[in-house]
Parts: sequence; structure tokens; C-alpha cells
Amino acid sequence: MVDMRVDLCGVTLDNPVIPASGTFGYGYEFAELYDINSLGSLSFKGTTLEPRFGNKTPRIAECPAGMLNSVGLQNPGVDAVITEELPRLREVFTKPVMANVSGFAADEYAETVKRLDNSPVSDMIGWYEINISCPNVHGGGMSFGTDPGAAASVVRAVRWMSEKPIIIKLSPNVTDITEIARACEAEGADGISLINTLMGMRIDLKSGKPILANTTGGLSGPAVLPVALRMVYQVSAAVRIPVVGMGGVSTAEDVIEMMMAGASAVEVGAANLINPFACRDIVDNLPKVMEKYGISSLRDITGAAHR
Amino acid sequence: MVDMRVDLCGVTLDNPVIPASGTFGYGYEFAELYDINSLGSLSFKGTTLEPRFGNKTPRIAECPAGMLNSVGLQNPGVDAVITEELPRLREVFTKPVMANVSGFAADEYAETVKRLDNSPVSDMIGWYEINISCPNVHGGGMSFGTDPGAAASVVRAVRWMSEKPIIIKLSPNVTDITEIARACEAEGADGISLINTLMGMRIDLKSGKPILANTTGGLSGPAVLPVALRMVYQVSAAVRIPVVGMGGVSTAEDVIEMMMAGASAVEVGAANLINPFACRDIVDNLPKVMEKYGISSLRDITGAAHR
Amino acid sequence: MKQGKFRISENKKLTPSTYMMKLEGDVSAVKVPGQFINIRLDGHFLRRPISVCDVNIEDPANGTGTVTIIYKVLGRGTEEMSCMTPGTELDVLTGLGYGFDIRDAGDMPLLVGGGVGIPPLYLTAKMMESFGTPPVVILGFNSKEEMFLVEDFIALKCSIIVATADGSVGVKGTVVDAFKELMKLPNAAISHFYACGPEAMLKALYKAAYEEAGISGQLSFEERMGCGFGACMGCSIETKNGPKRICKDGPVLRTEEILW
Amino acid sequence: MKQGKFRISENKKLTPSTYMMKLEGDVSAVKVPGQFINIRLDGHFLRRPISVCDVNIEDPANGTGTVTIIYKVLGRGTEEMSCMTPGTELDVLTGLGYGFDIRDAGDMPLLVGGGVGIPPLYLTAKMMESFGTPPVVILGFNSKEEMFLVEDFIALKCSIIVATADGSVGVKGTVVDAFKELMKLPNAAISHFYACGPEAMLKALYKAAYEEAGISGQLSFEERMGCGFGACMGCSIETKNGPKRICKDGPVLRTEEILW
Ligand SMILES: Cc1cc2nc3c(=O)[nH]c(=O)nc-3n(C[C@H](O)[C@H](O)[C@H](O)COP(=O)(O)OP(=O)(O)OC[C@H]3O[C@@H](n4cnc5c(N)ncnc54)[C@H](O)[C@@H]3O)c2cc1C
Ligand SMILES: Cc1cc2nc3c(=O)[nH]c(=O)nc-3n(C[C@H](O)[C@H](O)[C@H](O)COP(=O)(O)OP(=O)(O)OC[C@H]3O[C@@H](n4cnc5c(N)ncnc54)[C@H](O)[C@@H]3O)c2cc1C
Ligand SMILES: Cc1cc2nc3c(=O)[nH]c(=O)nc-3n(C[C@H](O)[C@H](O)[C@H](O)COP(=O)(O)O)c2cc1C
Ligand SMILES: Cc1cc2nc3c(=O)[nH]c(=O)nc-3n(C[C@H](O)[C@H](O)[C@H](O)COP(=O)(O)O)c2cc1C
Ligand code: FES
Ligand code: FES
Repeated sequence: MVDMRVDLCGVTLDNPVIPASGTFGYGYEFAELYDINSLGSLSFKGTTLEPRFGNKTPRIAECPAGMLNSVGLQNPGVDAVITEELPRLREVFTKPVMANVSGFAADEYAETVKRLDNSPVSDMIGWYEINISCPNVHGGGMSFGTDPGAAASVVRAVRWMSEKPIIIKLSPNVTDITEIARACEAEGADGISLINTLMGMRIDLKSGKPILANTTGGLSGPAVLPVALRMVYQVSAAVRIPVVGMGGVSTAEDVIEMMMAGASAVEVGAANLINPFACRDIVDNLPKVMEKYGISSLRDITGAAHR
Repeated sequence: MVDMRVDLCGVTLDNPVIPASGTFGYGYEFAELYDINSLGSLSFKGTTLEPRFGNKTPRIAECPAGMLNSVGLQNPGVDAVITEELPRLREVFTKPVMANVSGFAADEYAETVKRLDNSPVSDMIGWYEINISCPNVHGGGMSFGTDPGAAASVVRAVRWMSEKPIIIKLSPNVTDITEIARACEAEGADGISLINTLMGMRIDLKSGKPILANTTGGLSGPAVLPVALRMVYQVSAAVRIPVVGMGGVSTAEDVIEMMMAGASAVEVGAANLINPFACRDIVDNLPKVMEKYGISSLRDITGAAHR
Repeated sequence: MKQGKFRISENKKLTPSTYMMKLEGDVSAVKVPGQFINIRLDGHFLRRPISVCDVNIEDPANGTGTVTIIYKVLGRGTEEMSCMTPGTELDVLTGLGYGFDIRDAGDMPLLVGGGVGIPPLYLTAKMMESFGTPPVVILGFNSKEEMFLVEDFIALKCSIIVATADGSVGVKGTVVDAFKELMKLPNAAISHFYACGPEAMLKALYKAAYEEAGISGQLSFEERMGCGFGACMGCSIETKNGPKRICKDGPVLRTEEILW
Repeated sequence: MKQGKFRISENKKLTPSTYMMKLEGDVSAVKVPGQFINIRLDGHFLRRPISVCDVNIEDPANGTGTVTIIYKVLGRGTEEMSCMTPGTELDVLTGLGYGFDIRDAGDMPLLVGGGVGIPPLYLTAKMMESFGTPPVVILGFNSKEEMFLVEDFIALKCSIIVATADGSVGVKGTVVDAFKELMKLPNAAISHFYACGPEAMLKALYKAAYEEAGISGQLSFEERMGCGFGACMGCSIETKNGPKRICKDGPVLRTEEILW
């Protein structure tokens, strides 16, 4: 028998497989398809203080081995998440949830975490995953995730809003990701998750215009796997806090590769969209693949590539 | 009849298709396969002042819709290129060549350009393509291409070594590519070419170790197309000098998409490796695809997505 | 929603650019007209959403049967589909979308379809006919040579009006022109309308039928989709009732909620 | 080098993990033993390099014939190959690499192969035999159940020594152990050796045969390849004669030039 358990900031997961934010809604709709308690955890749709409709459609464009999205953080706002979405999730999911939070100013992140943490559903939350890839309205539109100082300011603002672990989710669209990761660690972040999407675009040959109404969007899917592995490898060497790896993972083999690069747990995004059973299938396949590569405990392989 | 001609820094090309540096050797070996004069031009293997063996093998790893390479600029050095490689190319290629030059210090780039420009084969050269993605030994190992000041220093050093157009080839591994492009333009670069490879890695599940001897390598192939299109779009809006687009191009449709994003000419890299006839096939298909989309002159579509 | 393997039993050219494909497998998730299926194609990352044109359950015990789709060759994916041979297996998600609500049909329902917006109306008409109310149907094509499914609607005892852009058959003009002609008839007491087609057509029809003629209806929309089953918010549009996901809360919206 | 479509005419399991595939097409680019072909597989970006085990020209006028390869299931690509059925078409580059130079064989050439390094030695032996000098052959396997091609070498009238790691057949040990046994025979006047197998085997053999016994030879190497035809420098290794591309200047290197 293989041991699939892993530890993330002091919480033990039955397995490292976590559907990534934005690709699994608030989870309960997937529970109609399979028992989502087979997952390690789930990261829910990026939640903001106010409800957001997001960008105009088209929001999706196909790419070789991947896709672009420019959803733009559509979500019903933190209050509706507390009163409507999470209570529905509670009925079908018994494990700690990763609460993905977005914002456009540091105090907005803080307020959103605070409301979640003081809500009747706060017991459902195992970790906060703070997505700092959104444009920073106070910093001129560049994303919080592309500047160490701005990233640190978000960590500083949210750090004391909860006693739960705060994981900062980084953008890959940077020259030196380790610099941002170190800045977050220095401010007291409990973990780093990466990567968010790579900025890309596609053009419709018939019209000559960008396919996405928003012009550019975020690339995800297998195409980004090598970039994600490289960044997880670099960041896990640069910080001491645990790393949640993601980007292009779609098989049990990919989960193992991401852990060897340095991840303690692994999120799966776009793969859920083309195969709604992707996460379940990965969890089901993991023991077989672990056996194939002689891995008896998944915990042991985190960072194997560094050794 | 469609018109495939395009202009690049004052030189007219019969068509925009240019094999990318590092994927076409010094060209003459491909001439055994087909008449390479059907191409717009070719960019030869990155040439340095001294001969270089490059990195240890494995230097190649497969990826979803792409590949990693860590060749590390293997080349026989500028003097052998002048006396051996280019004379062989001259026998089979009659068009202006793009001379791809690399270095590890600004004066090294300058000296390489100078030797080429004062050599008996300098008449073969239509443009210099200065690859600033290599690590900057004087700047602590970060690449010249990741810092506007370092990029500008290279342009400054090579600018007066030749009267031919100087095109600067940028690295995509940066937070803001427009900043680097503008710094190059300000120093007098005549064109920008992009993208070089995205830094990535893969791990061998059997050993748990990185596949590449060099740990990380450069990702190229269709996987990077959306990132390349986005950067070409951004840079062509940020500078007035022409842009040579590349990254994941493997069909005539991709060439058109890259031009609509803002490219005046288009390089094709990894596609040549899996189909040695890729560039010939793209040139052959272009007229048909132009007709399909009602394009009578390729020149006209550069930057269509901006309009 | 169900995920399953389907076997192509037929793949036939209907017009120079339109094909009909029959897929055999577990069709039990297909419940109402206006739903769609989402087809995985090798070498393409995203699935291709195509409306259900018809469904036939062969074995109710295990839900097996045949789903019929009609698709136009638009890009690389549909082009590859057009070359597939019977026997090929496809990975398909079925039972997607909320579909048309035919309980609102009333006494004289009208179906309006343009081009490859027509297929989902076939199953709609078939169900209406089975409830004893064959609808009035307006079908729009570019030209006579692009016509398809017309005979099938006739077989359902629908009253058919065809409009072609070039006038080669029926009314010369759009389905909206045909609709206006229809409304001039004294006995045209349209109770409710159901429409599917290009967005420009839907918008013009919304104006003519809902805003001007005061008839309520249901319109089926297309959006580029990430998942097709509600997970990604890739297809959301704003409505008077808040954001709706075309794939899950749609693809059908009611005239009353549309924001134009 | 030629690029062409090849039709699988046979794909057969030889051992639990080794398969033999026959490919029909234009084989005219295959000139010498030790060359390889490079196979494009759907869904994989890079081609898969596999040595030519045998080649048979059927129609010299247009160069058509059959190429035989033997491959081990290692990862996803070779696993997919193992499931392919006769009739499937593959895009293949043929005539890659410089191969073995059999002009140096001398009176008593020795071929040494380990595992899936054995296939290219078959064509080598076949050509030597056709020139009247059947070689001495040492073949190494892990165990009896993993043996393949042995009968075929015997049919070529070669003298065969088999070594297995578990001792289930022949010499217990490696091909190098078998080589050392061979060298103890009074009449073992090996003129030149040709070897292909895992790098550790090649290195040990180089030491035993070249450095210790003073026999020159040619060794065939494997490297991960970007192109397989000399364009990318992905497979270069350093030799005493400067850098060499395993795909184009190799895969065979001479003992004299190897840097170890
Ligand atoms: C709910 C729904 C029902 C549909 N029903 C039908 C039908 O019955 N018959 C039919 O012919 N077509 C139908 N379409 C349109 C059909 O999905 C597209 O024509 C098809 O996806 C194009 O794929 P492609 O690979 O040929 O084009 P490409 O342009 O190569 O596709 C690239 C990407 O864009 C997407 N895409 C391109 N055009 C559209 C579009 N118009 N709508 C949605 N996605 C698009 C593709 O799905 C793919 O992800 C429907 C679309 C939706 C959303
Ligand atoms: C010149 C040459 C001749 C060869 N001849 C044979 C032969 O006759 N029989 C045989 O069984 N094998 C041979 N090999 C090895 C064979 O190429 C690999 O086993 C095969 O590519 C593995 O593919 P995969 O998809 O199963 O493995 P994966 O690990 O999934 O492949 C991933 C990538 O790594 C490459 N790769 C993995 N292992 C190797 C390797 N050992 N050598 C080169 N590339 C590798 C693959 O080509 C692919 O690009 C030869 C290799 C070379 C270079
Ligand atoms: C449709 C879509 C929506 C997403 N929304 C969010 C989000 O709300 N918050 C967030 O942190 N990441 C979001 N992401 C990013 C993913 O969580 C993940 O970081 C990224 O897609 C890389 O993983 P993948 O390649 O497995 O998809 C979204 C991704 C997709 C495809
Ligand atoms: C094997 C290989 C070697 C390369 N060597 C060089 C080089 O010497 N100089 C350079 O400027 N770019 C080099 N590149 C980058 C390509 O020129 C090109 O910028 C990149 O591969 C993106 O294009 P593609 O996706 O079409 O391959 C190399 C790329 C590959 C795959
Ligand atoms: S396409 Fe994903 S929610 Fe509609
Ligand atoms: S694999 Fe490209 S040069 Fe050898």
C-alpha cells in the first residue's frame, strides 16, 4: 500500500490533488458528477469583496496544448460566497477548503479575508490562497504579483486577518519569481502557490482582430507545464515555506513531476475543463503510478530534483 | 496573384519566412533537402567571438506541443564562421542572411559584429540579429535581455560596428518586454526580434532528477505561440521600428497571425526540427492561405490586430 | 451531464459545407431540445460544442441510442470531423445546457432558425409535434445549395417558410424579412417563438418579434466555451437577472432577460 | 535523408517489453548498418529515433521496400507504438546517421550488443556475412525471457555468445564478462569490434577491449535528439576531434576519438 498523504502548512491532506481556483467553481456542481471527498482539497473560484461580472465575451481561446481565458474574476462577491456558495459546498465536502481571494488594493484583500474568517463558514477553510496576479489599482495597473514591494504589501495586509495559513499565489509573468516569493516569505506568508496563467493572445484570422474581447488572456494547460516546473523548482529552493505547484498538470505522472520539482501539494486547473473527472481520475491513478516508479510515500518525493 | 513580399529595415524579402537561429545550422545542410532560396532569408546559428562547445547532454527534453533545449550556443566561433560556414552557405544561398550574434559582454558582441562586417563574407549579411538572452557575465549572470540598461549597453556597443540594420532579439522571460524594447529603440536599434525561448524544465520520473544536464532549458514550439503573439503585439505598439515575430510558428496560418499581431517578418524555429521541410512547406502554402482570408498583399496585414 | 464514448455510425455531407453525423452511445443524459453535446477531438485542447439535432433511444433500459448533429465546417476542428469515418470512437459530454422550454409553446409556436442554428429546432419541432402542436417554422439559408433539413421539418407537418439571402428559394432576404411577411397574414397569432442562429439574426429578430410585435420567445446563443458544463465562467453574459453561463444557465435565454 | 510515409506491415511482440515493427515505404535512403530512422507519433512533439535492424529493397527502381526495427517500450511514445496495428501510416525520416564502417572489419570482427542495442548489429552482421566474413557476436540480455534476435544471428552463421545478467542462459554476467571469456580462447584474434548498448556497457567494453586488449572498434551512442539530422546541435558530445553530433556525425564513434 502506498501512502498518498502530504502536509501543507501543518494540515495533512489525504492526497496532494487540489482542483485549481477558477476551474471548479465552488465545488458543489462537481459533486453531482462524483464524490469530491476523494480529492485532497479544492481551491474555490477567486473571490473578491464586491460581486464582479468580469470581462466581456469571448473570454476563451484555444491554443496548442492549452487555452487562454480572460474571465476576469467573475464571482458573486464575498458575502454571497459566505451565505450561499460555501453552505452549498458544506453539504457535499467535508475536508478543509482552500479559499482563493483576489483584490485590487491591499485593504480589499484584507477585508475579504477578514469577512471569510469571521463568517459562520470559516471552519470550512483550511488555507487562504491569495491571488496577487490581479492588476493593482493603486500601483498603476501593474499586477501586485510583478513587484516584490507590492506583493509584500498584500501579505502585510492579510497576514493578521486570520490564524489560518496564508498561501500567496504568484504570477509567472515576471523576470525573477524567486524575488517575489522571498518578499512574501519575509512578510510572513505561510506558503507559496504557483503558477497563475501566462499572459498570451490569439488573433482571429478572418477579422484580423484579437479573439478575446479583452485582447489578452491567461494561458494554461499542458503547454505551460515546463515553465511551471521550472518556477516551482526555483521557488522551492529560494524559500523555506511549502510550495503548492500547478500549471499544466493533467495526469498522475505530472503530479509526481511537480512534487519532485518541489511542490508539497499540486493543483489541477484547465484539465478539469476538458475532462470533468480529471481530478478524480488522477487520484485514482496515483497509487499505480507511484508503484511504477517505486514511490511508497508521496511526502518523500517533494523536492527530489534538488537532491 | 498574391504578393508575399515584405520589408524589413529597408530590405525587401520575397516572403516573410525566415528559419530561426539555432534550428537551421548555417543553412547549407538544408540545401541538400530543398532549394533554400525559396525562403525569405535565414538566421544562422548564434555565433560568438570564441568557439563554444555549449552544455553537456542531455540538451533536449520533450514537452507538450514543444521542446526544451539547453544547447548553450554551440558554434565554431566567428572566425570559422567567416572562413568556413558562410562560404559554404554562399554556394547555395543568394539572398541576404540574418547574422545571429551572441556574447557574454557588450564588447564581445561588438567585436563579433565588427569581424563579420569587415570580412569577405560581409556582403552576404542583410541584418545583424543580436541575441541578448545570454547570461551577462559582467552583470552577475542575469541575461542582458532582462534589464533595460544592460540591453541598451549592448545596442550601444554594436550600433557603430556596421551600417547594416541591427535587430535586437529579446528574451520573453521578463515582467515588461516593452520596457526592454523601448530601451533598445532609444539606443538606435533598427528592429526588434522576439521571442527567444521561455525558461522551463522537465524531470525524469525514474531518477527524480532534471532531464537536462543543465537543469533548465528554453521552451519553444507551438506551446509558446500565444505568449509570442502577445509580446509581438505589445512590442509593436510600443516601438516604431519593425518587429520580427517568432515563437511556435509552424504553419502559414501562424505566419499570418504573427504578422497581424505586428510582425513585419516571421521566423520559424522548432518546426524545422520535426519537419525538415517546414519552412519550404509554409512558403508553398502561404498563397493559398492568403487567398482563403482575402489577403492580397502580406505587407498590408502587419499590425492588423491593432487597428 | 454524462461523459461517454460514442461511435460514429454515419457522417454525411448535406451541403458543400454542412455535415450530418450520427453518434451511438449512452444518450440518456439528453433530456430536452436545445441542449448540446461537447466533443473531444484528438490534437485539439478544447471540446467542440454542437447542438443536438435529434435523439433516438434504442434501449431505454441502458440508455443507448443515437444522437444526430449537423455541423458546418468552420475551422480546423470541424474540418477534421468532416473527414471522420463510421466506426471512429469519440469522447463526448452529453446532456449539456438547459435547452428550450416547450411548455411555453402555446397554440401557435414559431421556430426561427438561420444556418447551423437550425439543427436544435428540429428536435424542438419533433417534440412539439408529438404533443400535437406542430410549429410554424422559418428557416434561413444563404442560398438554395446550402439548404438542409427542410424535408424533415415538412415530414413533421410543420408549416415551413424558407428565406434565402440570394432569393434562390422562398422569400428573398433574412428570416426577419420572412417573419415580417408572416405577421402580415391575418391568422398569424404566434403564441411564442424559439430561435437559434447567428447573433445578428437573433438581435434583429428580438427587435422585430419581441420589441415590435410583442411576442415573447426563447433565443439560443453561442459563446466560445472553456468547459461547456458551468465550471469556468468562460461563457458568461450579463442578463437582466444577473450573469448567466451560456453553457449551463443557457444556451437558451428568454426575451425578458436579454440585455441588448 | 528522406522523409516519407511508411505503412506498418507487422508489429509483433518479441519479449514482454520488446517489439518488432516492419515498415513499408521508400527505403532508398538507408545505406549502411548502424543508421537510424526517426518516427513522428501523433500527440508527441519530437520524433522517436530507432535503429535500422534490417532493410529489404523490394523494387530497386523506386526504392520501395521494408525496414525492420526492434524497440523496447520505455515511455509513452514507444508504448503507443506497441499498440499500433498493421496498415497504420507513419511519417518517418530515413537514412539518418553515419553508421558503422564495415570496411574496417578485418578477418575476425566482433559485434557486441546489449538489449535494444542489438538490433543495428543484425544488419551489420548480415552485410559482413554477405562479404564472406560472418562476425563473432556477443549478445547481452537481462534474462532468458528478454532474449530476441538470437536465432536470426545464428541463421547468419555467426558464432554467438549470449550473456544474461541472471545467468538464465549462457554466460552469467555482462557482455564485458563474456568478452573477457572470449579473449581467453587461444584463437580469438579479434580484428575490430562494433558495439551498441547502454552507455555503461559501452564504457566498460571500451576499457576492456580498447584500453586493455588494444582492439580498435566503433561504438554506437544514444542521445536525446531534437531533430536527428544535424540541425539543432541538441545531441553533440565532445570528442578528441572536436564536437560531434551523435545524429549526423554519429551515432557511431571510433574508439580513437572517444573522450571518456
Ligand atoms: C451551444 C452551442 C451549440 C452549437 N451548435 C452548433 C451546431 O449545431 N452546428 C454547428 O455547425 N455549430 C454549432 N456551434 C458552433 C460550433 O461550436 C463551432 O462552429 C465549432 O466549435 C468550431 O470549431 P472549429 O474547430 O471548426 O473552429 P476553430 O475556429 O478552429 O475553433 C477554435 C476554437 O474556437 C471555438 N469556436 C469557434 N467558433 C465558435 C462558435 N461559433 N461558437 C463556439 N465556439 C466556437 C471552438 O470550439 C474552438 O475552441 C455551436 C456552438 C455552441 C456554443
Ligand atoms: C540513434 C538512436 C537509436 C536508437 N535505437 C533504438 C532501437 O533500435 N531500439 C530501441 O528500443 N530504442 C532505440 N533508441 C532509444 C529510443 O529512441 C527511445 O527509447 C525512445 O525515443 C523512447 O521514447 P518514449 O516516448 O517511449 O519515451 P519517453 O521517455 O516518453 O520520451 C520522451 C523523449 O525523450 C526521448 N528519449 C527517451 N529515452 C531516450 C533514449 N534512450 N535515447 C534517445 N531519446 C530518448 C524520446 O525520443 C522523446 O523525445 C535509440 C535512440 C537513438 C538516439
Ligand atoms: C478559466 C480559468 C479561471 C481561472 N480563475 C482563477 C481565479 O479566479 N483565481 C486564481 O487564483 N486563479 C485562476 N485561474 C488560474 C488557475 O487556478 C491556475 O493557476 C492556472 O490555470 C494554471 O493551472 P492549469 O495549467 O492546470 O490550468 C484560472 C484559470 C482558468 C483556466
Ligand atoms: C535547438 C535550438 C537552438 C537555438 N539556438 C538559438 C541561437 O543560437 N540563437 C538565438 O538567437 N536563438 C536560438 N534559439 C531560439 C530560436 O531562434 C527561437 O527564438 C525560439 O526557438 C522560438 O521559436 P520557435 O518556437 O519557432 O522555436 C534556439 C532554439 C532552439 C529550439
Ligand atoms: S464554458 Fe465553462 S462555464 Fe460555460
Ligand atoms: S539531434 Fe539535432 S543535431 Fe543531432
